[in-house]
Amino acid sequence: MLTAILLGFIFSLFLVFAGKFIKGKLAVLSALIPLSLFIYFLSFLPGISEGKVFRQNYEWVPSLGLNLNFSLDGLSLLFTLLITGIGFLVFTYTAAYLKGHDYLDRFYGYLGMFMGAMLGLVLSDNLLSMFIFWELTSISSFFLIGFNNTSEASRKSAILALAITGSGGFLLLAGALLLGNVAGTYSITEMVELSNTIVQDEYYTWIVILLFGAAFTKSAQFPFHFWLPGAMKAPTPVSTYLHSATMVKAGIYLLLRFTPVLGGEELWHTTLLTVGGVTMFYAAVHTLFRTDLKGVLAYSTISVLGLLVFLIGLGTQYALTAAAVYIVVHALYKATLFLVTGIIDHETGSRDVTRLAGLRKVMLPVAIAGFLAAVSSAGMPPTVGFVGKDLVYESTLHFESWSVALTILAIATNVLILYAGFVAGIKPFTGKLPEEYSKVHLPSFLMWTPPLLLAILGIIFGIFPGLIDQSIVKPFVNAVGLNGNAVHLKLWHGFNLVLGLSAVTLALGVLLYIFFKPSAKKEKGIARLDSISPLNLIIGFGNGFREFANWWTRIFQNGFLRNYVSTIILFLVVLVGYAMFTNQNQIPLDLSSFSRMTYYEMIIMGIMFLAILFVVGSRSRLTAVVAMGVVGYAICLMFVIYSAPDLAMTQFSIDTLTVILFVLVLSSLPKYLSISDYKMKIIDGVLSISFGIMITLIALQVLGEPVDKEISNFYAENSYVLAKGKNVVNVILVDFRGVDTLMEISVLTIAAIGVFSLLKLRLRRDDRELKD
Amino acid sequence: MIPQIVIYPLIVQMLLAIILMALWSRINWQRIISISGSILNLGVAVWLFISVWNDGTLTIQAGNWEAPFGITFVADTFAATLVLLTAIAGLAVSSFSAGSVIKPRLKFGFFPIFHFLLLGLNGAFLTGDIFNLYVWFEIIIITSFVLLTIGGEKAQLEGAVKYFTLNILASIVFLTAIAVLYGLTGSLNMADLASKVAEVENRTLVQVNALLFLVGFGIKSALFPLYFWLPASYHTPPSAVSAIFGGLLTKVGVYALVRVFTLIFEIDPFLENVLLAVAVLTLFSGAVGAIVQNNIRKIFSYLVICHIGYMIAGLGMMTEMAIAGAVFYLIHDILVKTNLFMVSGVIYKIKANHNIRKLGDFYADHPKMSLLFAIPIFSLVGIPPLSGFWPKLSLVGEGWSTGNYMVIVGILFASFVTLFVIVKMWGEVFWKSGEKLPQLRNFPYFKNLSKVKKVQMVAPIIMLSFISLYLGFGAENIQTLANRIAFELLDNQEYINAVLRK
Amino acid sequence: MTLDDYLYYIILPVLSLSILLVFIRFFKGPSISDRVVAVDLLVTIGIGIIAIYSILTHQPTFLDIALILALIGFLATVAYSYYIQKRKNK
Amino acid sequence: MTDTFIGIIATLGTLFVLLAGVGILRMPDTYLRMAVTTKAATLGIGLIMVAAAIYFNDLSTTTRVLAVIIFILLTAPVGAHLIGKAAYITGNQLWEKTVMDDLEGKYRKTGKNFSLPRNMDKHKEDH
Amino acid sequence: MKNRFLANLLLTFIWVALTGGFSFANIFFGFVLSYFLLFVITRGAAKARYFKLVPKLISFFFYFIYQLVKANVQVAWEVGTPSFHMKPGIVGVPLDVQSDGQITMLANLITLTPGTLSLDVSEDKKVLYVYSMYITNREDFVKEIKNGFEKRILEISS
Amino acid sequence: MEILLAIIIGTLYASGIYMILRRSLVKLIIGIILLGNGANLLIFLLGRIAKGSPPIIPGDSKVFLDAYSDPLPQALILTAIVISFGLQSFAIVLVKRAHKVVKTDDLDEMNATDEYS
Amino acid sequence: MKTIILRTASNYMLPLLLLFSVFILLRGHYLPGGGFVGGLIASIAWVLHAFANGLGDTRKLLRFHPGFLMPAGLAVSFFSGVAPMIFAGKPFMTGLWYPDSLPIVGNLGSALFFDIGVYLVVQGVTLTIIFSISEST
Ligand code: NA
Ligand code: NA
Repeated sequence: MLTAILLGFIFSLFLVFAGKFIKGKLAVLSALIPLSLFIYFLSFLPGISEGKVFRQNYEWVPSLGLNLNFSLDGLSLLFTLLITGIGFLVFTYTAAYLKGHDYLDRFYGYLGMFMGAMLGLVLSDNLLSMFIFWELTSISSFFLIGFNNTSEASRKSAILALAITGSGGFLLLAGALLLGNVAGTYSITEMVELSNTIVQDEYYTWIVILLFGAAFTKSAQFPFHFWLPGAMKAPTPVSTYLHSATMVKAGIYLLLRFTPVLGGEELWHTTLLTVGGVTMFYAAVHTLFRTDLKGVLAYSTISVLGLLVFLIGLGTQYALTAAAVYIVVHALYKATLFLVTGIIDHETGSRDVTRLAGLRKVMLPVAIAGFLAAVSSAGMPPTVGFVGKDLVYESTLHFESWSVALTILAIATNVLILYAGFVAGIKPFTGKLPEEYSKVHLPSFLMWTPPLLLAILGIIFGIFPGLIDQSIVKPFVNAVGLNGNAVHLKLWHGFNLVLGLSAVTLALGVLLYIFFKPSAKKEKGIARLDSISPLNLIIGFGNGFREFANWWTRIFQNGFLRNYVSTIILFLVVLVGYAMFTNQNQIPLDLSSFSRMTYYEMIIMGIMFLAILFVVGSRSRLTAVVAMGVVGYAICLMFVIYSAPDLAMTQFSIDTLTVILFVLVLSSLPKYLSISDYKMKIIDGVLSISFGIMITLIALQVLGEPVDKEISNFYAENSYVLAKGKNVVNVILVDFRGVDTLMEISVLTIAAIGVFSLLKLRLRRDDRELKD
Repeated sequence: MIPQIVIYPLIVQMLLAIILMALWSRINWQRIISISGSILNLGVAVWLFISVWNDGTLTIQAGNWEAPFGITFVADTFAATLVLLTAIAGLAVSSFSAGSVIKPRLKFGFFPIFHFLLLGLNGAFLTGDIFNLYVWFEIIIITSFVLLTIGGEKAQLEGAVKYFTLNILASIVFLTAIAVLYGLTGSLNMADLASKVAEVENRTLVQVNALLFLVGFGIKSALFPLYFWLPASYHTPPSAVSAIFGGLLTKVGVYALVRVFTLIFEIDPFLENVLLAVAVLTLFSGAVGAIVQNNIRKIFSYLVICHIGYMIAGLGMMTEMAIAGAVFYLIHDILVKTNLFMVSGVIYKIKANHNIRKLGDFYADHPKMSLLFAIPIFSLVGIPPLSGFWPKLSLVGEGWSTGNYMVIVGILFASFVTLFVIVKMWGEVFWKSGEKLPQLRNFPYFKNLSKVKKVQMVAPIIMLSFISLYLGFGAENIQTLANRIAFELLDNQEYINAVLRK
Repeated sequence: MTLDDYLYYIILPVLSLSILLVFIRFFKGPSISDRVVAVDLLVTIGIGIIAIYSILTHQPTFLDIALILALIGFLATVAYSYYIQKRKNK
Repeated sequence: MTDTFIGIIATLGTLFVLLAGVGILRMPDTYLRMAVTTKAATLGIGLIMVAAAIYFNDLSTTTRVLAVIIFILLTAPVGAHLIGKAAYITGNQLWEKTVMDDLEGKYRKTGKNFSLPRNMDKHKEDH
Repeated sequence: MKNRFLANLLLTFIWVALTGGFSFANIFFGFVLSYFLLFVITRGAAKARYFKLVPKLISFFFYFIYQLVKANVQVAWEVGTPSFHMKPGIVGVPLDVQSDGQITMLANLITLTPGTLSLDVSEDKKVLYVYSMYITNREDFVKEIKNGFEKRILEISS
Repeated sequence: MEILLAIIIGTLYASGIYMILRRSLVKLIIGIILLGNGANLLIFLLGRIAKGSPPIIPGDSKVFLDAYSDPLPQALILTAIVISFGLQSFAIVLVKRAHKVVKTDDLDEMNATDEYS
Repeated sequence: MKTIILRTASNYMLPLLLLFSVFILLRGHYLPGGGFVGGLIASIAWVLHAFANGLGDTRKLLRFHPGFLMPAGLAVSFFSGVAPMIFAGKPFMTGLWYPDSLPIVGNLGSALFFDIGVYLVVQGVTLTIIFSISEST
C-alpha cells in the first residue's frame, strides 16, 4: 500500500526531471498509473467483502508516535476505488483537455501528488499520518486551483481555498493531538476500542469541535462552503477530481472514520444534522441563481456534501448505507457532469447556461452522458441515484425524532438537486442550437469516453445494485461500526411511502426545471445579499484583521527609537518591580556589613553625582563631553580608593581616549539637540528614575547577602605559585581567564575594522544601485 | 586524553579570521580561503558532533585551570548540534557571499568579520562560563554592527542606529544580570552556578536575576515586546548578511535562554507565565507584522520574530517533549531562515527589487529555481512532512498535556498566518505576471554574473534545501536528537559532572 | 597625632576642599576654556590625593596611577584645545 | 622625625594646591585663572609627591616620584599654553582692568576686547 | 651619530631609574630597547656639549626654584587677600633664542612661573607673547625676561 | 559607603536611559557611555568593595599576607571597559556617518526603515 | 595645531612615552599595568605626536599602516594560546614557562607573549580608529 501511495509522488518527482516527455501524446500513458492502482485495489474486493481488514505498518517517526500504519477496510476501499478509478478517467481526459499546454507536466505532477495524498489520507490508520496526507491534499489542491497562475482570480481562489482548508487543517492538528493525548495512542483502530473512555473524557467536546472544524471546512459545509465555488476557477479536470469526487469528501471520510470513535453522542448528532441540513438546503437553493454551469455544479456539490453530513448525523444503519450509496452515486454523476461541462467549455468557450442549447446535434455521446448523469442525479429509476435517494428517505422517515421535518427538508433538497442536474446535464443539449455553435464538433474520444463510461456505470449499478451491495456497501457500513447486513440495496421496494415521496420529488423537480429558467438577472438579484454571505463576512473579517494588523504593527514598530527603548525599560521595570514587591519574604536591609563612610569618598561621589547631572542638563555638547570626562575621572579615583589600581589606570586611559575621539568627530557631529517637550521630559524622567531606583534597590539587596569568595581565594593563593604573577588582576586577564582577553582584543579589532570601513568605504554615487 | 576537539571550532574560525585579515584586499584569495576554511570547519563540527554523540558531554578547561576557576568549554549534545548547524549555515553563507557580495564591501573586511561572527557563535554555544558568554555575545554584536553597516548606505545606517542602541541595551542588561549573579554566588561557571544559585536564600533576588537574564537575552532573541531592532534593520544589509543574521543571531539568544533557564535558574510559576505570555505575544505580533509587509526581507524578518515564539513556548512549558519541540524548531529554523534570506538574495539579484507587489513571473521564467525555492519556503510553513511541521506536534501536544490552551491558539494562529503570508508571497512573486521593472545601470544582474558566481549563490541554497528535506523526511533522527538534547537539558547532572569532573 | 591622623584629618580634607573649589569653577564655567582648565586642575589635584592615599594605605602601588595621570591627563587638555582651535578655524 | 618632615612638606604642598583651588575660583578671567593655577598646583603636587617619596623611602618609589614630577613640569606648561591660546582664539574676554594686548588683531579683527563686561561670553558657547 | 648615542644613553638611564634595577642585564635590556625606539623614531637629538653643561644646569635649576617660590608667594598674597591689585596684559617679547627647543624651554619656564603665561609664538619665531598679571611697563617686563630665563637658556644651550 | 555607591550607580543607569530617550544622536552616545559606566560599577560594587588593599602580592612574598580585595570583578570590569570602548568608538563613528548620510540629528526622523507600504 | 611649543614637547615626549609604555607592559604581571594599559600609553604617544605634527608626519614615522598591528598582535596572542596545544598537548591557553627568571619581566612565559599581542592589538586598534577619523574630517 505504501508503494501505491508513493507511486503518485514518485510520478510527480519524475516529472520534475523529465517533464518534457509528457508534453506530447505520451501524456495519456500517465493514466496507466491510476488504472493500475485501481486494478490493484480492486483485487482487495473479495477479501474486504468477506470482512477482512488489510494492514501494513511502517515506522517513520516513532518518537512522535507517527507511523505509517495503513489499513484497508470497506470504508477505505470505497474511497480508494473512487480515487483511482475517477483518477484514471481524469488523467485520460486531461491528456486531451490540456493538449499542448505549456505546463502540462506540472499539471500531471500536481495531480499525481494529489492522488498519492488522497490515497494516503484514506488508508492511514495513524491519525497523525492521516493529518499529513490531509495537509498534502490541501497544498496540492492549492497548486491545482491556482494552475492558471497568471490570472488574479485564479490565484485568489487558490489562496482562499488553502486559507479555509488550511485553517481547518490546523484544527485537525490540534484535535488529533488532543485525541492522541486523551486516547494515549494515535492508532485509529485502537481508538475505536477506547471509544467509551474517549467519549467520557472532559476533552470530548473539544475533540469533536476541532474535528468538525476540519471536516466542515474541507467538505465545504455552511458557513465555510464559499471556497468551493471559487475553486471552480481551476481547470475542469481539477473540479471533477477534487471538488466533486475526492478531496471534498475527505471531510466526509473523516466524519465516517470517527463515527465509531466519537459518534453516538448528542453533540455529534445534533451538530451534524444541523450543519448538514442547513448546508444541503442553502446550497441547493443557490443553484437556482447560477448561470455558470460550474457554479450550478459547485452549489449542488455542496448540497450533496451537506446531505452526506446530514446522513452521518442521522447515523442509523439506513442513513449510513444511504451515505455509502450516495458517495458512489454522487461521484459517478457529478464527475460526469463536470467532465461534460468541461467538454462544452472546451469546445464552445462558454459555460453560460442561458446561452447554451441544442448541443446534442454536434456532440451526441456527450449529450447521452449528460442525460444519464442528470437522470441519476434526479434519482430516477433505474439509476443508482434512485437507490440512493430511497435510502435517504428511508433513513429520515425512520429517524426517532423530527422525522417529518427532516424528510421534508430532504425532499426539498432533492428537488433542487434534480433541477441542478437537469440544468447541467440536459439543458445545454436540448432546444435549438445557436448559430454560433454550429461549427462546434465532438472532441477527441479521450475526452468524451470517460464521462460516458461513468454515466453508464451509474445505470449499471442502478439496475444491478447487488454489484455494490455486498462487496462495497456492507463492508463500508461495517467499517463505520454498524451491522452492514441490516439493509440491502434494491431498486424496487414495492409501492410504499418512500416510492411516493420519490414520485413527488421527481414531479416537483421536473416542474421546477420547466418553469424556472436561470437568468443573469436572478443571479444579480441574489448577489445583492452578498454583503451578508459568509464569504464576504470572512473577507470583511480578513480586511478588518489586516487593518488591525496594520495598527498593531504601527503601534509597536513605530519608527521611534525612544519608544522602543521606553517599551523595553518599562517591560523590565514592571516585571522586576512586580517580582520584588509582590514577594512576601522580603529580607530587611542589613547596613552593618557596609563600610564606614568617609568625607573624601562623599566628596568624590558628590562631585560625580553633580557631574552626571551636569552631563544630563548641559546644553552644549562640548561641555557635556568635558563633564563626561569628570565622571570618568571620579570613577578612576573611586577605583583607586577601592583598591583597583589596574582599573583606575585603564579607566583613565580609556576616558582620555574617548575624549580624544569625541573631540575629533565633534566638529562633524550634529548640533546638540534639545527637542523633547516638557511633558516628554517628565515622562522619560519618571521612567528613567524608576529604572535607576530599581537598580539601586537590587544592588542593596544583593549586598545584604552573604558572599562566597572561594574562586577569588583560589586566584589569590595560586597566582604566584602556579601562574607566576603577583598582580592577580593581570594574571586573571592573561592566564586564568585569558580567553576573555583574547576575545576582548578581537572585539577591539572588529570595532576598528568597522570604523575603518564606515569612514573609508564609499559606494560610488553612480553605483547607488550597486547593492547585493 | 584531553578532548581538544571541543575547542577546534573556535581555533579554526579564529585562525581563518586572522589569515583573512592579513590578506586584507586580496579578495580572490579571501573567497577561496573562506569557503575552504568553512568546509574544514564543517568537518571539525561533524567530528565534534560525532564525538559528543558517542562519548557524551565533552569539556576542556582553558588554561588547564580546573572548573570553576578557569573558563570551561563544554560540548554537550545541544552545543555540538548548534556548532554543527553554525558550520552548515556558515559554509552556505560563505559561498553565497563569495558569489553575491560586491567587491567594495569585500575589500573592507567582509570575510574576516564574517568569520569573527562565526567564531562568536561557536564560542557562545561552547562556553560554560557566564561572563565568557557575555564576551562572545559582544563579539557577535560588534561583528553584526560591522556587517550591518558595511557599505554605509542610508537605510543601513538608519537601521544600524536602532540595532546598535537596542543591542547595547541588551548587553547592559546582561552585564547587570551577571553582576547580580556574581554578587549572589561569587561564581561564573555555569555548572557551578547551578548548585550555588539553588543555595541562595533570598529567592526574590534569584527571581529578579532570572528576569534580568530574560530581558537581556529576550532582546537578543527578539521576543515581544523587545524585538524592535530586528524589523528595523534586518532588511538593510546585503542578503548574505541577512541570511546569517536571520538564521543564527536571534537563535543565540534563544540558546542562551534555554541554557540559563535549564541549567542555572529553575522556572517557577511566575516565570513560566511570563515566558508563555511572551511566547504567545511574540507569535502573534510577528505573524501580524508579516501580514502587512510587502518587502520580502521584511516579511521574513517578522517571521523570524514570530517563529522565535515557538521555541520560547517550548521552553516555557518546560516538559521534556516541549523542549524537544523547541530544539527541533530551532534546528529547522536556523537552516530554513538562512536559506530563505539567500533565496531573497537571488530573487533580488535577478529582479533588482524586493517588493512583492512589483515582483512576479518567477514561475514562468525560472521553473527549476522556483521548485528549488519552494523547498525552504514550504518547509518554513511546515507543510507536512517538511521540517517545520514536526516540532509543532510536540509543542501543540504538550500544550494540551500541560493545559496551556493559549499556547496552542498562538501556535496555530502563527502557523496559519505563516501559511497565509507565504502563500500570498508565492502567488505574488512566483505566480503573478509582474510589472516590467526598469533596468538599473551598474546593477550586477544575476544573468550577467559569471558562472562561478552563479554556482556560488545557488549551490548553498541547494545544499540547505536538501538538508531541510532530510530534516523533514528523516524527522525520526532529528527527533531522537532533540529528545536527547531535551533529556540532557532537563537532567543537567551530566553537564555538571562533566564540567566539575565529579 | 600620628602622621596618618594628620594626613587623614588635615591634609586630605584640605585637598578635598580644593577639589570642591575647582569643581565649583567647573560648574560655573563660564567658557569652555574655563572648564577645561578646571578639569586639568582636577586631574592634578587627583594626583596629589592619590599620593596622600598611598601613604595612608601604605601602598606605593597607587603611585603608578599617579604616574599615568600625570602622563596622559595632559593629552585630554591637548585634545580640547585642538578642538577649540579647529572649530574656530572653520 | 621623618614623619614631621613629611608632614611639613605635605602641608606646604597642600597649601599650594589650596591656593590654586581658591585662585581658580576667585580670579576674574580665564587667563588670570590659568596664570594663578598652573604653577601653584604644579609646585603643590611636586611637594606632595616628594613627601610620598620620603615616606616610602625606596629607590623604585623615588624614581617613580621623580618621573611624575618631571612629567608634570613638562606637560603642565604646555597644557596651559594650549588652553590659553585656545581661549584667546575663541575670544575669551580679558579682564576689564587689563592694561595691554599685544596680540590684538592677530586672532580677532575688531577693536578692544577687554572693555566688555565679564560674563558676556557666556552666550558664545555652542549650543 | 654622537647625538643619537647620547640620547640612547639618556633613555637607558631613564629606563634603569624607572625600573630601579641596576643589574647588567637590565642596563643592557634598557640600552637595546632605547636603541630600538630611537631607530623607530629616527630623530636628531638636541645638540649639546654635556661636559660644560652640568654647573650651569645646577645654577639654572636654583634660579628657577627661586623664581617659582617668589612668584607663588606673590600669587598667594593676591589670591588670599580680598582685593585685587593686578595689572594684567599681553606683551610681545622679541626673542634672541632661535631653536625650537630653546623657544619651548623658555616658554615653558615662563608659564611655570606664577603670574605669567606663554600664550603664543609668532609665525616667524621672533616674538613670544606672554600674558602677565603685573605689568608696570612693557620695557621693564621684556627686560626682566630677557635677562632672566632667556639669558640662562642661551648659556646652557649654546 | 555602599549605599552612596549604589545610589550613584542608580543615577548612572537612570541618566543613561534618560539621555538615550532624548532623540539626539550625540546624547544617545553619551547615554550609552553612562550606562556602561553604571554596569561596570555595579559589578564592582556587587563583587564587594574594600579600601586600600589592592590584589597585588607584595614584593617578596608568594601569597597574600593581609586582606586583599576581590581581583575577579576587577578583571571582569577591565574586560568590560575595553569592550565598551570598542563599542563606543564604533558608535561615535556610526553617529557621525549617520548624521552625514541621513542629514539629521533628530532620531525621530530616522524611521525610514520601519516604514512600509 | 600650529604651535612650536607643543611640537617640540611632543618630540621629546614620544620616545619617553613609548619607553614608558613598554615598561608598563612588561611589569604588568607583577604590578599594575600590562599589555592593555601599555598599548594605550603607546597609542597616546603616537596620537600626541599626530596632534602636534600632523598626521602625515606621524604616518611617515610609523612607516606602515597601524592596522597591520591588529592581525599581527592577534596572531601573537592567538599562537601563545595555541602553543601549549601544539607543543605540550595541553589545553588552549595553558601557561608555558621558561624555567629561569629574567629581570623586570620575571618569568618568561606564554602569558608574556599573550600580553605583547594585546599591546600590539591595542595600538593597532586605537591608531586605526583615530587616524581614520582624523583623515575623514
Ligand atoms: Na583585558
Ligand atoms: Na601583563
